[in-house]
Amino acid sequence: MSTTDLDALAARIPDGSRVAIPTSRHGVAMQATHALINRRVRDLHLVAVPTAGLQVDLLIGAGCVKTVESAGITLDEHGQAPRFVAAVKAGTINVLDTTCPALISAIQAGEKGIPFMPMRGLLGSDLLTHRRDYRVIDNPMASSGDPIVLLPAIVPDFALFHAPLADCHGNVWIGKARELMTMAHAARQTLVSVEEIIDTNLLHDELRSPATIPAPYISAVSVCEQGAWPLPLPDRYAADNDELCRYVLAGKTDSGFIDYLNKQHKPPSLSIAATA
Amino acid sequence: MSTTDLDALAARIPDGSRVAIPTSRHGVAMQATHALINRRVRDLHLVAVPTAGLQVDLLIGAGCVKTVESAGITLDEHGQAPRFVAAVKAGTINVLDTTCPALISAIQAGEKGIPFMPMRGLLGSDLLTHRRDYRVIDNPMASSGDPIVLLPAIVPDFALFHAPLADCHGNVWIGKARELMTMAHAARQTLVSVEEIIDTNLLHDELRSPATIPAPYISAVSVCEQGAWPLPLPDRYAADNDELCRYVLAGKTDSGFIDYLNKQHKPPSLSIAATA
Amino acid sequence: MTTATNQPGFSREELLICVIARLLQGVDHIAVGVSSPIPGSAALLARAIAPSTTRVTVLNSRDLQDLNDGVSELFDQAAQGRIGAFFLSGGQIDGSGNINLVGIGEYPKMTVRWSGSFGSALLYYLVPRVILFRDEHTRRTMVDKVDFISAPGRSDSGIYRPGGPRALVTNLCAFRYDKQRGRFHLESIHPGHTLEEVLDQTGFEFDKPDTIPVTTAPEPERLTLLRTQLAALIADPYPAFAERVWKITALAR
Amino acid sequence: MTTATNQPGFSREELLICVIARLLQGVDHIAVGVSSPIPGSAALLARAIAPSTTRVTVLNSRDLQDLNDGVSELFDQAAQGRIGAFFLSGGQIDGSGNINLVGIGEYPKMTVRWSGSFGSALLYYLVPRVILFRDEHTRRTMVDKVDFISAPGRSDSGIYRPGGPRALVTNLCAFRYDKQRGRFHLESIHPGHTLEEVLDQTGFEFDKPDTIPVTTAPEPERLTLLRTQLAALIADPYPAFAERVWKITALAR
Repeated sequence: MSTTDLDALAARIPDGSRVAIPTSRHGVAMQATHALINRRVRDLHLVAVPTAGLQVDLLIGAGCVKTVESAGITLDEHGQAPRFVAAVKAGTINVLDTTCPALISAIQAGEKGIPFMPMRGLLGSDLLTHRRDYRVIDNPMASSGDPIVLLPAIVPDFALFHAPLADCHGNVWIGKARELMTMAHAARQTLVSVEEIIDTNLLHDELRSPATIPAPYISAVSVCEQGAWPLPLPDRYAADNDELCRYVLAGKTDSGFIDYLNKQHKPPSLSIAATA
Repeated sequence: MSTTDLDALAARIPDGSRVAIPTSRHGVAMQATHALINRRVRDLHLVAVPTAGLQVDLLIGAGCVKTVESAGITLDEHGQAPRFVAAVKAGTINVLDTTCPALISAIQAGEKGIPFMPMRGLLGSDLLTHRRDYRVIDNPMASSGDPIVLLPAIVPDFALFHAPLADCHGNVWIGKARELMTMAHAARQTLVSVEEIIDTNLLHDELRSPATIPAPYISAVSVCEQGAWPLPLPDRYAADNDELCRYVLAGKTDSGFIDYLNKQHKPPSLSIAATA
Repeated sequence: MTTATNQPGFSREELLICVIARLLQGVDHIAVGVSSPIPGSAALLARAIAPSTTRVTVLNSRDLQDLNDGVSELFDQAAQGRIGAFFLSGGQIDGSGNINLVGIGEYPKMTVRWSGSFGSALLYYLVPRVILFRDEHTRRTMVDKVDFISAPGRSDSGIYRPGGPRALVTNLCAFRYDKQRGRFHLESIHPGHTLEEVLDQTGFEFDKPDTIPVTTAPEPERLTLLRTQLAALIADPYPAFAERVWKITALAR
Repeated sequence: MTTATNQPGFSREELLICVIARLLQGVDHIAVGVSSPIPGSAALLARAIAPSTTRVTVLNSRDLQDLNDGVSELFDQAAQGRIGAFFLSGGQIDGSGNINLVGIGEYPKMTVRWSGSFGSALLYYLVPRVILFRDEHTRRTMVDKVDFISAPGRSDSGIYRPGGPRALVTNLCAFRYDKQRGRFHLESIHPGHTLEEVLDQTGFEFDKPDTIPVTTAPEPERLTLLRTQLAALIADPYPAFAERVWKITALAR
């Protein structure tokens, strides 16, 4: 594990990487995403675990994405993700649609080093029709025919997210967002931005240890205050709805989006601190 | 959830139940086990997740067990579990031998409500030969023949364990012993003894929440100080090796075992407190 | 356009909440997805009038859920049979109960694209009582055949499917889902609306009785319950909704 | 019975530790199960002389592991290829590398019953470098054919098996495992022991070179390392062992 700045963190992700990212509520590495966009990464295969929003929309709009695999791309109460919708209509990205539990199960299969995980549901849906990588078998545990879907394991090249806390040993504390642990276990490398780094050992902290990702899973950590802004970080800060409204407005058009991207994007509290 | 005494807790487990229990290191409900023995429970199907020791040995010796499913029954540095070994030789219990990851995976399948979980390994072992409930299929994700074992899900009637802490709402904090969470999720009912009950909401405690089993999974909680004694409770107390040595000695013979069972079994510190 | 002949003593939202609450009777554990204020309020009402063991989980709320094991927990609970009722909707819903959350046109390059299927392709199969709710009942939403099946209304025999649609509630009426026939059956039309309007706005065929009842108005004691005890509770997960419908803001914590 | 002609400058344990440490060269992550003081010490020695990225996990130790996700984590790591070396043993080990941790006699009502197979039926298949270690080399433990296969030494082609036995180290000698032939090949005999003794105490056939080397004695600098820096570290997971071999007790925390 090494501590590094956001640009160096972003530089670790080569073009064409398969990158797992969390839902908008559970700690999105938004500032690291801007660093990725700045370095003009291309052809990413994004795996939303299991849904995503602003982060994917920015990356799509900036031309960084080849494929997005998700159960839902949405700006939640702010509506549709405009660049995602535009790209789908234009046919410029490849969309792998699925359902939330299928994505989670596939990542759990990656975590467990098994080739697939079965899941109930999906049969007779067009999701299944369009997923050539999913398989249907007869449940071998049943006495008579009982078709069930098998999902191939997902082993992302990277997991990328933002967490409240890391320690000086490279352990990362995630709180209740359990799927961050699953993602880190499943991915070949995990890159994390955090609000702060503390000088202790989280694994020896009886209270924090159960929600701590041990350092061996973590390839690099960057400190970035309000790193999820304008998305929320659980138990730390809420979404910045004004900023999200600004984005929705800007994202409606290609030129509005480009203007938005070219502006400085800093949380207001940090801008104030910097000015003062 | 209801708070109850150990006898009432034990009374909830009918004869013939399938009961999941943790390893000796992760919080065994030893005092509740004595209550089970006292109520003369019979024909238990114990599922060690994934190994067990003293608890299973006592239950076997007391004639409570029909089947034990595990990857290992051992008193660790105190050697073989004497009543288990005697019962195997006498053919008085049914042993379902397996390997640790198979048991964990099967419980995880129970947690996920899926009929099976695949696992690498096991092929060509006599474990597999003797497990008629395990199936081998050709991995449907592979292009050519690739046999893989499928383990049927385990849905225990009960999970029974000891934890450091519960709250007045019935939430139970387990610390790092993650498989207790898995067991509680998988089991139809979960019965827990705890060191203490606190007057707060563990789910609203940012630090404890990630390792808290929510109350809806918990059927009953009993307060029992040193409830794992003479086994250890992580971060609370170590094993009582003197007591374990006494047990090993007693367990060597049928009569020694009966004498041991008939004695009062209280942690020394509590005996002292009671005398003082 | 319809005109109510006299002013009812309840709002449209209150009516829908009460209609849905009746569909939830006897359910032990009702789970509610994000951004679902009317179903969420109905679930809380159902809990308030039900035995004390009834439980409501509202995703992403602070006080109305006890999920703490990441995104998978809700789905695992559903697969285990731990969830008795859930709510789904659709950009399109068709007469077979198929729902479409993906878009309009030919997949994948669709002319209209929505967010995606979320958990529907598991929950619709496994939760015993799924209530379909859509506040916009038009030929755009209630179609003969969905353009994309996020999850089907019915499955072939031999497919493991303990769950499925129980009812479809819209701003115009309430349908019961006939599992055997795989079709909707019109149960009642909401006060102020007509069969003509329903037929006009529905793109699919459905069964109906000879005489179609008017949807039962909210029970007065339930209305009182909603407006007194429950409004503040509902304001926790749905502040904007509670503010609009009952002019109430969430209790300070 | 053999007699050492002159007193060696090292203990039996130190010799075995150094033999095993040599087998661990180049492994990034070495994991050690419970109650394995000699393999555990070897792993720590291997780490001390290896690049700084080498990692050792000792199960159930406080400071020598960073597993915190329950019992499954180690096995998941092995299945993912995150563990390079592990140690197994057996109540019986046979000439094909099959190990038996279950018992002697006909299963299930065996005449001798051991604890069980633990994680062997996954780890033996998936960890690339499994070192078999057994401190008792007799015809009771080194058998022609095990009574029960907890995990086989070799699998048919077509079976996914990235891992398996690399070597068998006993109190008498060290074998290399020939994966192609599925047999052990005698590499060296420990100082003070003879081929005659090995043949006498081994129940299985094995390959051997014409001249059999004596096992290399512990490298002086490694002996020093063990006795100075490492003994206190080893005393953390294995206090009784460190006390017996080096008269050292664990550092206070």
